[in-house]
Amino acid sequence: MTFLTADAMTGGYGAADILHACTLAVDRGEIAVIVGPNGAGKSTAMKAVFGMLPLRAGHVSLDGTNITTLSPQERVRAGMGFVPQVRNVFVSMSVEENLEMGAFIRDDDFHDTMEQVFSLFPILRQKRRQPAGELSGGQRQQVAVGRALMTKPSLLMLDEPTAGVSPIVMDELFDKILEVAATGIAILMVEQNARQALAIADRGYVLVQGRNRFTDTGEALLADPEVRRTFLGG
Amino acid sequence: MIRVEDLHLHFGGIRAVDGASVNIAKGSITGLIGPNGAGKSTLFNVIAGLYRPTSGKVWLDGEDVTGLSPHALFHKGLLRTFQIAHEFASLTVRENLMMVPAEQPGEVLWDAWFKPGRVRAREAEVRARADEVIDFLEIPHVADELAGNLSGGQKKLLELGRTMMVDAKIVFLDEVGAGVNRTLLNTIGDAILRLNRERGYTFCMVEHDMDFIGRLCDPVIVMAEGKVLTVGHPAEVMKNEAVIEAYLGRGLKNRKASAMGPA
Amino acid sequence: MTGRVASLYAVMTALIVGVGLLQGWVVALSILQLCLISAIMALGANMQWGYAGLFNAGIMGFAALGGVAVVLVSMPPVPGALGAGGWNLGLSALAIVLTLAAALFARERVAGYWRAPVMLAVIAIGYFVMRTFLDPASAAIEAIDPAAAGYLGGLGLPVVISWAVGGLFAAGAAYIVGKVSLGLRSDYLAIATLGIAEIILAVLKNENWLTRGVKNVTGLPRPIPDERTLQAAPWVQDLAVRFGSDVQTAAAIVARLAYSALFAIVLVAIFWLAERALRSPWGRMMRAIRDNRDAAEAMGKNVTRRHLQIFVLGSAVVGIAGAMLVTLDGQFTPSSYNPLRYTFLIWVMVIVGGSGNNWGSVLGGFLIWYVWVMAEPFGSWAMATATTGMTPGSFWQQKLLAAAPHIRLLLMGLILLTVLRFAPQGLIPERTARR
Amino acid sequence: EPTNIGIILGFTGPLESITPGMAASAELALKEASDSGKLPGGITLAPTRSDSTCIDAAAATTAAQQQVNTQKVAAIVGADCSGVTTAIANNVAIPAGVVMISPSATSPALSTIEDDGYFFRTAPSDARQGEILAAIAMEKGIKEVAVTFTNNDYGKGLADSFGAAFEKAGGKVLISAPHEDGKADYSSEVAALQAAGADTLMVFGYVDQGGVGVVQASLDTGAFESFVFADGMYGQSLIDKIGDDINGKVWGTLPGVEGEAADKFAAYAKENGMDPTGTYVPESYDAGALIALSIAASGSADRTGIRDKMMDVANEPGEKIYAGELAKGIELAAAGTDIDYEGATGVEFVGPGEARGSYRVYEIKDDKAETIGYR
Amino acid sequence: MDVLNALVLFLNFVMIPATAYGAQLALGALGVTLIYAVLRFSNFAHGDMMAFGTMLVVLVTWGLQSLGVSLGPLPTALLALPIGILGTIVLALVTDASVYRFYRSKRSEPVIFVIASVGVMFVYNALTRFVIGTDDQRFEDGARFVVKVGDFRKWSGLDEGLAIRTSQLITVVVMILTVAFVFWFLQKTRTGKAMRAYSDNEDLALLSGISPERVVRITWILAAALAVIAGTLYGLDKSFRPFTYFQLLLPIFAAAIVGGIGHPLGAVAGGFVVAYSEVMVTYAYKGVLTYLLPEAWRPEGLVQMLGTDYKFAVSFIILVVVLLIRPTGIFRGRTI
Ligand SMILES: Nc1ncnc2c1ncn2[C@@H]1O[C@H](COP(=O)(O)OP(=O)(O)OP(=O)(O)O)[C@@H](O)[C@H]1O
Ligand SMILES: Nc1ncnc2c1ncn2[C@@H]1O[C@H](COP(=O)(O)OP(=O)(O)OP(=O)(O)O)[C@@H](O)[C@H]1O
Ligand SMILES: CC(C)C[C@H](N)C(=O)O
Ligand SMILES: [Mg+2]
Ligand SMILES: [Mg+2]
Repeated sequence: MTFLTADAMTGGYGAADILHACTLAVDRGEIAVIVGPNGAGKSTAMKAVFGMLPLRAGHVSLDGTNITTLSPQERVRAGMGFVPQVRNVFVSMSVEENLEMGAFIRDDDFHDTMEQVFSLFPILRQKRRQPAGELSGGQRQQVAVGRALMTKPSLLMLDEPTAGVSPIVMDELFDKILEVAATGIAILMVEQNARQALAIADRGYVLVQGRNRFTDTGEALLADPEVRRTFLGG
Repeated sequence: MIRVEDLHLHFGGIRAVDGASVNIAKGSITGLIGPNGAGKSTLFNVIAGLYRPTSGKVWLDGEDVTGLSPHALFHKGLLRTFQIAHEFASLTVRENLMMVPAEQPGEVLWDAWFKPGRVRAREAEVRARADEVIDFLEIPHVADELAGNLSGGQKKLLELGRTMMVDAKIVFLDEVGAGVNRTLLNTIGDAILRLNRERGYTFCMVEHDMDFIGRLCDPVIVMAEGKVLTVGHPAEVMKNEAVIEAYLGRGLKNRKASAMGPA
Repeated sequence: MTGRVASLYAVMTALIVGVGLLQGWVVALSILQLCLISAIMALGANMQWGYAGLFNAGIMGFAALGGVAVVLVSMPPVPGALGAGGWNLGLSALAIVLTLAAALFARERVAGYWRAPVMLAVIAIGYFVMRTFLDPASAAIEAIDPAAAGYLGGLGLPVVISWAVGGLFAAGAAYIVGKVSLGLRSDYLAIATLGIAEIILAVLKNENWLTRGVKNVTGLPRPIPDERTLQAAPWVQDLAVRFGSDVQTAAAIVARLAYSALFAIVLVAIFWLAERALRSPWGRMMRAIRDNRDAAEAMGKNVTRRHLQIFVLGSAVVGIAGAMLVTLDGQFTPSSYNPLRYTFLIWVMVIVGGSGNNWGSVLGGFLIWYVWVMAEPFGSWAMATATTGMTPGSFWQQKLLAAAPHIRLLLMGLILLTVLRFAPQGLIPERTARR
Repeated sequence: EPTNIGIILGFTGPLESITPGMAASAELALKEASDSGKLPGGITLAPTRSDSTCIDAAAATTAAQQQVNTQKVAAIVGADCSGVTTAIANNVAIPAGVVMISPSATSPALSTIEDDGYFFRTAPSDARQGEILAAIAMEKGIKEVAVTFTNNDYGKGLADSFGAAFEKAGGKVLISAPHEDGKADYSSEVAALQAAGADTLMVFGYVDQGGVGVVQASLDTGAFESFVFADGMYGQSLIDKIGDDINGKVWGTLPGVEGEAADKFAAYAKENGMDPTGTYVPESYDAGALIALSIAASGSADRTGIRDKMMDVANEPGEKIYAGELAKGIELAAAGTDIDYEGATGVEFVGPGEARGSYRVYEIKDDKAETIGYR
Repeated sequence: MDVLNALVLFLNFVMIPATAYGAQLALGALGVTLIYAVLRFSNFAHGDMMAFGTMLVVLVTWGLQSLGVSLGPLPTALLALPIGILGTIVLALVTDASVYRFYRSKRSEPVIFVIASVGVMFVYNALTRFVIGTDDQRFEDGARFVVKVGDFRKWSGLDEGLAIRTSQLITVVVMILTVAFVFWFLQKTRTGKAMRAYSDNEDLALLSGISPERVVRITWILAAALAVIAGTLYGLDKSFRPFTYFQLLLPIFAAAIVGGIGHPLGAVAGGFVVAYSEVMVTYAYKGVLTYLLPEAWRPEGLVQMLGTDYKFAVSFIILVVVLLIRPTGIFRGRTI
């Protein structure tokens, strides 16, 4: 049994299902990457794992307990952290306050964690007093990831964390993600910078029209010519 | 084609663009890269008329267009996409595209009321064009979906699609690639090349995917801290130490690193 | 028309017919007349909100301007009024125009730091110049028979003309208002228009030379013969005999039918135009602008101009309805305009009916007006029923009976909340083109 | 099957606090008439209330329409505010041939509407009150005044007629400024009024509306030492509210007659648990009573009949009938004997069917309004 | 001496009343602004919520008075205030649960909330009138004045007098305390920050573990408390009448918007801007100038910019002008 298991999830926004028996899993200290064409249901699958989408079938369990019926809020407390694809910062609050909000459920002193975030994304230290809404696209993305890290989650879910960030920051992000994973946190992320992402992934999922098309280790998927051609841009 | 001269835009104390001078040659595909917060989007927004510059000038085809409104620039052939998709959420994908072309008689109330024939004829043309674009973007299955319900990447495609609805002189693309599947991005790249060669569109694009930039763009302009750092052929630029230091980086440290990177 | 629309309209018709059967046709037709006018106002508000997302909270002001037109067009001129104050009025109008020109000139020519103070100074000086002409003019005009006249009077033209003029007045005002305030974000636009409506009303209440201010203008001419003339008309008496009613009722019904027909013609014409516009590429453009004005602007649409256009059109429709309302009342009473009745109630109509949908707005206009007037007798009836078993004169009986008028508000609130609850998009939601 | 009589007053809206008293007073008269059991054909009168809102002409006319067509009222007591009264009269009552007696609409414009004899009012036109106020002021040696009026047809009309009369008599109105009712704060009005430099403030407002706010603020800031109140300002609530500060600083007028009529009504009203000094309470009683008497005189509840007999029962000659004596009046009238209804306000209809206008002059002393004479 | 007289005149007729009025508007606007900032709609029921709360305070005050309880020179209403606040909080929470929560879960547009609040306004309106009727109600007691006109004249020897009412003083003091508290609460406490986060981005707040329902609840509690405080102070200073509270809504909104809606400091600034402008623009400066200017220059006319007829319009003219010069209000709106 893996740390997170999302088994045969089926569901959608309205009458029609977007997900069809979609299965995902990731263990502590592992990185799982979901890739696939636009509109394949990757974000939807993430939302389903996080309890933001009603499932018609399938179940989600975390650390052996079934959490299928928990609300997103309860899942946060159960140790899940999530960075959505869009609208992922508090635009009217300063960078620092954004991070503080990430630590909302924590009662201990979170200043160390904040320091770590700042050293990972130095630009944020400079901009700590500026409202996040005034940041550039890439800067916001850094705030968003920083906010999720503040929770000290045991499962971190990232929906395209590197969209719009510069190569150098992307590398650092991936580095950090590796580090985070190394501390025993499970990481589930969606990526379009798929080659870089799969390169660091322990598990890779290719999702097409809400179904698992390929599932393998990151390396294996990268090596698969069909996957490369159809989904990774050659 | 576009000439920007010593442009400044300051938000209070923040110098988002701080004396940038840029030339975009007719018929080129110019790349604009730079670290996050370098001022690329802001520069775009100034050129596209969304912000008035604090100082400096913008020329389009030798004409001073500084401070013209976006819709006026559109009619001069300048189109743009938004980094954060700006779809019309309560219109369908097809309608999103159909509303783009200018000079639709149906958009004039008088004609809409009293000249149904003319309106219908033009609608048919516009619709045909929209369907072409939809096919091109490989999204026919969502043609009648409300744009608000699209996935993140589909919205970006729609952004690009809108620029294809009219014959533009110059198109500004703000990170069309972010969030778009790489295979599809290649197709988009082909489309851009085709539009550039066959229709003579000039492109200027912000992008963080260096493969994409490398494949399409020449020259590449590198911005940092509101200024132009360097301009050149992508291969040259990518070798430039300053660019590597500020922007490109040197790849992942290692696969299972445990030490923090340099702050 | 879909089945839902048809059945809702059938219900509405049944409600009005029900009143006719239970309370008499005169009452039913009286309600119908106002339903028609309300529907037109709701259409105007819907154009602004439903099509373009403009939150106009100044509907009251535009409705009142429509009323002004009725007075100025249809009342007989007051002899001597123009002679007494005409010149000075002209001069003060000239002063206003010159002031505005100077202010605009200052805005163009004075740069940076000094712009605002210079403009304010120009406007202040202009204001005092204007006052030096206006004050004597208004004093002179008001001195003419203050109890009965004391104002400029009108042109003595047929009252129906004033409906169009009312639309023009409202449109003109909307043009100016829109020019200054359409750049504002929606909530700010709302409050700015709310404020401007209050300013318009303050002017109408206090500039007695124009429409007698709070002294009201009564006895406005009617578009159809008045009921007493009808009562005397042989064909009406004939009708009365044929239907076995008394002459007064027959005349009342004829008069109300005539009004309803006039109003219905206007409603249908405006509805046709509105619906056709909405279904055209123009409507598509407006919805796009509403969804995302930055993107629409980047796609070459002149958002400011389109906003101004729809703001002017919507206000004109409200102005027409305002003029019709005053015509029906037969009097112009500025103090009767209050935001609750003339702005919020109209808003409720649009939202309950379904914003962005013309069928919905018309239905909303009908339904909400109906509820607004029917809630009142219902309140009395409900309280009377509730207290039947009680000792007359007891504390609770007294208390409940005294509360009867407030049932209207309670009922209005509950109905509004119920409809919103079960149809948050309105009874007839906007038709999005989705399949 | 009782005969309905409409009572259309502003139960909600800006006059909502005085209308319950008015309605109760009119209903008292109707009840008295019914209980006498002497109305012809065993008619009993049942009041049916509806809301004029005071400001919304459209809602008021619809309400009136329901009264006329659904409740089939024989006559209407109402409305209260001049604006809606005009609307109902012109659009509903007169065309339908229903008598309408307003206890309180005092706008001079109502004197001249074309009413076919269907519109009456038991309150006098404001044109008269202005003259009387001016005359008394001159007698008291007041030469300069500031005027504040409630910004409606009533206030404005009264301020105009007072101003004209006062200046004609040689006085000077230093400032005449309206105040809006129901507003949050009146300090700016008081500031401007005070700055004009007069010692006396004429207040033409409503007792539980802006008028009292202006007076209170004036007293608190010491802006004026003496006040003159028109009818709308009369009421014990104001005295209670302001308290000792007001004693000896106010005189005023209100429609009213000397002696018997008023006294009898006061006693009768108190007996029935009502406040006879409420604004337009006596006028409301009279409106109700007149309808009952006209029914008696015409022998049926026919609408036109009521109109035709109205002047007869209200005016001389005949036996005088006061409040609380309706039984006697009805008996006489039904028997065809001439009566002269005096009622609570000494009703005497002049010209177009409105009260002639007698005024009571009072001063506020020892926390009470003391009558000092009549005009 | 003349200068002093002019000053006292100006203080007495302009500054003091306008300050008290401004403080009342500020408190009202603060409530409106808070709801706007967190729940993102303009709450038209705020005026009637004030009326309802004040009604409770009035009833409790009467009860206390009949029991002989008093606060000496201070009005007894201050004792009744907490009970009124409690009652109104219950009302607000019930309303939220039965009306607004549904639209929140549906993520309706703000305008739907606005219209729903109009419905709520009607219902509150009726509720208040059912219970206490439509009349003017007095519940003020204690010492009416801190400084009386006559006393001041005697003490200072000036021609002009100065009056400060107890209620005016209390209003200003309470306003300052309340605003300071709200400020501290929003900026410094975790709950306050959570409210701001929620107001900014509901989904993300959820993802951060912030309970939306709790945030909403606290917002209503604060708003209800502010409404009752504002309503009671206003009632003490003038009088209590349900209808005026509805009328008060417009200047309150004007104040909130002038200041920049959603911004607490803005609400306060807006309240004072509206109050001062109403009084100053329509003030007749004749009296003041007569003291200040030499004999020959003394004005004949009233020296009044606009007649008081336009007083109500003035606050809106100011409003429109402010919006045109600074389209987001004095403080940038919509951030708390
Ligand atoms: N409205 C604003 N107010 C204040 N500062 C702003 C505003 N918009 C942008 N900035 C600042 O200006 C700088 C440039 O931003 P811009 O969006 O142009 O960056 P960019 O080069 O497009 O970055 P990215 O690649 O991340 O999109 C950033 O530091 C940002 O914080
Ligand atoms: N709120 C919504 N309501 C209805 N349909 C939706 C909604 N959000 C997404 N969809 C549909 O669900 C499908 C999957 O969307 P999803 O966002 O999961 O795609 P994705 O794989 O994340 O794509 P991308 O890489 O472009 O972000 C799409 O076809 C989209 O149109
Ligand atoms: C009820 C009254 C005070 C009304 C007032 N006399 C008017 O004519 O409007
Ligand atoms: Mg996605
Ligand atoms: Mg950017």
